[in-house]
Amino acid sequence: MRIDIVNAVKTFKGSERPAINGIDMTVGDGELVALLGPSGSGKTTLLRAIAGLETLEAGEIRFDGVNVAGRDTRDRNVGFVFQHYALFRTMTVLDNVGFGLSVRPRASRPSKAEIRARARELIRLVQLEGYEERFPAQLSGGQRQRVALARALAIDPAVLLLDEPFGALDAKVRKDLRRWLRELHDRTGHTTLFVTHDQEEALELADRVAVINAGRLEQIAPPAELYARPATPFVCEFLGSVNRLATPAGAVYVRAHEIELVPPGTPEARAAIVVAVRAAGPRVHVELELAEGGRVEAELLAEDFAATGFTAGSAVGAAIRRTHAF
Amino acid sequence: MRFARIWFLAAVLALSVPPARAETALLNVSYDPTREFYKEFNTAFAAHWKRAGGDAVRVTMSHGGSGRQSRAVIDGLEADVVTLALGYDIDAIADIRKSLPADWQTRQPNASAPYTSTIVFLVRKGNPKGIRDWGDLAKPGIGVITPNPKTSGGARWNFLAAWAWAEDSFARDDAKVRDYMAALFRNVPVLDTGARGATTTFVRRGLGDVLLSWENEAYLAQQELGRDQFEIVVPSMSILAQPPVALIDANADKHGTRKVAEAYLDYLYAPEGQRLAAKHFYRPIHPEFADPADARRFPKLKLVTLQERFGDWRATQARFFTDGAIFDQIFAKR
Amino acid sequence: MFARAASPRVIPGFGPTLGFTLAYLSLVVLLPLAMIPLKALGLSGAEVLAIVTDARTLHAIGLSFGAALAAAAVNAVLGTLLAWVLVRYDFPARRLVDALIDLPFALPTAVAGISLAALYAPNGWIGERLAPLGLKVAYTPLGIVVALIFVGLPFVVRTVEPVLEALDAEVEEAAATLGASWFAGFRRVVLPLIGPAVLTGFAMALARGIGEYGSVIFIAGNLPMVSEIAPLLIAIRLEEYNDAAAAMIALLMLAAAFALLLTINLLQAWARRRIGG
Amino acid sequence: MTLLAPRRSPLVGESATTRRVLLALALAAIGLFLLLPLATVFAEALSKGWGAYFEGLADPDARAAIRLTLLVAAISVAVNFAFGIAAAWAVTKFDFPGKSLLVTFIDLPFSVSPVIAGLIYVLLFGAHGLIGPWLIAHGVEVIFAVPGIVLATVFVTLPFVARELIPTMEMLGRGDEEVARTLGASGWQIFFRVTLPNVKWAALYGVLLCNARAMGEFGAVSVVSGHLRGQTDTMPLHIEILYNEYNFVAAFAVASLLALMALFTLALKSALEAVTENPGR
Repeated sequence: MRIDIVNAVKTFKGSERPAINGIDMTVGDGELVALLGPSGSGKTTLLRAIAGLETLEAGEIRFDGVNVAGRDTRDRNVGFVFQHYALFRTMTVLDNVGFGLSVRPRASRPSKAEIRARARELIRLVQLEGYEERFPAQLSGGQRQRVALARALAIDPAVLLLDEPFGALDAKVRKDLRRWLRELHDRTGHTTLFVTHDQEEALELADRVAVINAGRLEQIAPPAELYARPATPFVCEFLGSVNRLATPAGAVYVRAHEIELVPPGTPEARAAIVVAVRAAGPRVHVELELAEGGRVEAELLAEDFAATGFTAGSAVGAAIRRTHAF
Repeated sequence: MRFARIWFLAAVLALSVPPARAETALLNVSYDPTREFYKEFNTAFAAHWKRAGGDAVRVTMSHGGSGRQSRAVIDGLEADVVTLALGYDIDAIADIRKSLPADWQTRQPNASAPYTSTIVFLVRKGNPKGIRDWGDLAKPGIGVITPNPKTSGGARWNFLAAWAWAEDSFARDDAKVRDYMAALFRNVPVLDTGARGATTTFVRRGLGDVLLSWENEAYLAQQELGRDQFEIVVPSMSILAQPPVALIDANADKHGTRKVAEAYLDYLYAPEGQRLAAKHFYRPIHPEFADPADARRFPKLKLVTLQERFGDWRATQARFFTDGAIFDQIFAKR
Repeated sequence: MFARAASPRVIPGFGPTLGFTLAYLSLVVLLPLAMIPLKALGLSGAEVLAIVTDARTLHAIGLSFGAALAAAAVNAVLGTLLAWVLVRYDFPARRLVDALIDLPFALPTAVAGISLAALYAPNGWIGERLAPLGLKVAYTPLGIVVALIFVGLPFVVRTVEPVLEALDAEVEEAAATLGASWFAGFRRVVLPLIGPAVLTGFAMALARGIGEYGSVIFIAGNLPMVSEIAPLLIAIRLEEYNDAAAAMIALLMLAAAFALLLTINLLQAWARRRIGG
Repeated sequence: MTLLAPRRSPLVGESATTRRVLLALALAAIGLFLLLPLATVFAEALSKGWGAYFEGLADPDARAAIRLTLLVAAISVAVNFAFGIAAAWAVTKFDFPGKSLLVTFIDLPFSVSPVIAGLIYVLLFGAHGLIGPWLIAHGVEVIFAVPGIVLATVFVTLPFVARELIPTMEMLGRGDEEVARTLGASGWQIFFRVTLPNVKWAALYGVLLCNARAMGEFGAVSVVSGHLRGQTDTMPLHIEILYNEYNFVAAFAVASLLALMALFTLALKSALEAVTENPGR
């Protein structure tokens, strides 16, 4: 199913600034799109508006071209996974997953046995066999997350909406689940929108990433394009570590790994002194004091840095391979 | 709200069940110390009514402080007859509710009082404080228990008896009478709301040295709660307390019980009613019908009547007991 | 669907539940309570003035408030102690004691009053032990306070218990690592956190105490200007067929109760904002 | 110190002596203010032995009072339960202006003097009340009959269920209901399948307290009852009657029955809490 968001605006009572302020975007059928932005940027509000949990004050949300403004959450057929999962604590895993089917109107409600079978199937899909009779309190964070996902999938939603799906998990589990979610998406093909503030997560997982800031859409593009051709300074600064250089023509942006360290005096390179070197696993961050004034940070592989022979205090040349100007 | 509607229906159904009324039911709204007497009298009357060819009659009782009971009848408690502690409480029903004629008191003999009583003292065994008469009650160090004249009919009789004695003793010197009353109430540590409460305080809680009490109540307390612990002291004079009875016409007519209700009241004056009254320590107006042994129990003493000393109840109430009247003044001076 | 767009209601049932709540509340509480001001309206200004400046009325209201205040204060301390002991310690019969706390909610007030009077009367089990000390409880204002302590005891315990239960142990430990003694830790760290709950319980006990009748009249003595409480005065005015005066006194008490409750609710809202209850 | 083991990590620096002193103080207070009055009730009830005790309970008027009390409590609990659920739902699941005021009105019966609670119904339904004359003319008995007693009891016990549910549902938030909605559940399905299981203990606790108070209410009911023996006397009123008849044993026997019901209720509540404290319930 395709989702069109047309000039969406929403202001919360008591707040002067709109939480979302004229967002236009389209999510294609079967696409996996990330809503990326800092906290408070309005991305969760947008997600909730799509689910009908918030009502827009202006603009439209269309499912396959049909405006859903008057349509109740209940009738939108969205699978929503909440940030803290909101599992029903009084129900077993099996009952949680089967809930959506069991509350269907009698006419379209599958039989009890069918509901159980479908729930078991989904539990298998999220790799939680053997946990059917557990209660949410007896599960780990990652397991709860997967139950929430299975529960959302059980109603065979037209669109899957995930709010910070990995936000409450530790780094290792996050990575595993991320990969698993991508595989799951490729297998089931649901139109999926997820909210995250983690750029790495967005870039790695999504077909396209929508960067949201202060209620506005900064840019929506495939990860590679977003990275290569950021449309706004915000997008550029939000993705990866970026240096801002003042030039006579205005500010330009340089990514840390697009600064190369060369012997001093190399043509086209700027003179600089190494101020500090910080190792971060396989990479090092090198802080440079430019002769023309200002500091920049370069990032390179530890072995490449070792090969240059520079240390703190060395005079070097900083060759800037690429700049972004707006 | 299907669910709420079901609850609501259930509530309405439960509420609409009318209180059970037997074939012939009478409601007698009375005051506190008549419980034992009417319990026995009602049985006797039911038998009498049946013998006379009437239906089975069941008399329901409601007891409480006389003022509260009067108030309840005014507010809609559908008494067929009232048997209260003093005329004022029935006057109020006639005046405010207008459910019986203002001259109700003339409808039955003896100002509608089939039995009378008086006010006596109940003291602890051996009368350790040597309390003999009203004058002793005002002495320092004596604890006097009486209920609140504002809420208790008996307490109003107590007050008037003391007042009458003081008038006689102090040659009707109003200031001295008031001083005496103030001294008496200085000795009162507790004002219970009803006669029964006061008796309990004196007998069970061990408070005070003397209880001012209905004569019948004093005998009953002695009988029920320990003859060996309490003595009755009869003062030199007291007041003739006349607890009246009346038919509440409007209610009796509405229930169609006028005939049986009138018979009920008449039976109070009949030999059997008089005998039972005496048995329960009420002074029958026809002592000849009382069991001689019962009649002998009533000591002779000088009794003044409300009528001769204070006039009618409406005037007495206004003079002594309404808000800001003599009782309040005395209590403020205490 | 203007209303819908203006205020989104994702969860269904707003109209029916609020409608039922308001209708029920109006029918059972507000309409009957409106009789009080309605009746008091029948009084002229001078009559109102006479009632509210009458020494006896003022004394009765003062006594009801004063005794309720004293009892609520005792309950604030006692209730906090009980809540602390029940939440923090394990001892035999803890559950039983915990269950007993609600007894005053359940025992008819008249029974409580009679029992307390029997215990604290000069010839009662406690009264005869206090008498040699020259301490009279039953039939004095002190007796009223005792009855109100009984009636109000559950409030503070039941408001403080859940807060203590939810209290983060790390906060206390942090205080200890900073060198605080037990008492300092309690006073400076725990007390501020349970403070709003204690205050709520205190105010509820106070509100309940001001109006209490059944348990008090058996132990109070009921002497005008000494131990006569405001509800008794209302009852007396009613028996004098002076409904307007009764309603006027009732109105004063109602206003006080309403003000107290509103304060509690605002206090709770404030506490929620401040410490995220 | 197995006897006085702290249930959770003790306040650091809290010595065993401190604990013992605090516990002793607490138990003394319980004994003085709760246990002794309770013991008095039972001591008086049994002062003439078991025979007299059961005689007091077997009296037809006593049984009528017990029946009436149970009926009144059942109705009060049922309607106030429905009200409590609706009020808690409205207050916790939605935002609307005047919510604080509404909650205050719900609390109001807590702090209205029982005398006033009775008085308002007399002023409303009495023969000289606002609608009393009309009702009486149409043969509807409210005051001095069972409906009046029910109304006064409903008034007094109105806040209990709502008061238990509101904080619990406030704490649980709206997330579960929102999820259920996205999964397609109707309002009733959300309530019965999601909300009610979450708050069932709180609701039950509220019901138990409501019931206990409904059975024990004295002041308000006393004003509207009319004290018709065997007809409009509830257990607390019957206790007063027996007490005033110097029938102390029977009075306290009925009182002990109420106390027993209360204790049973409270024990039940306590057991419920034990269940809820277990993980993975």
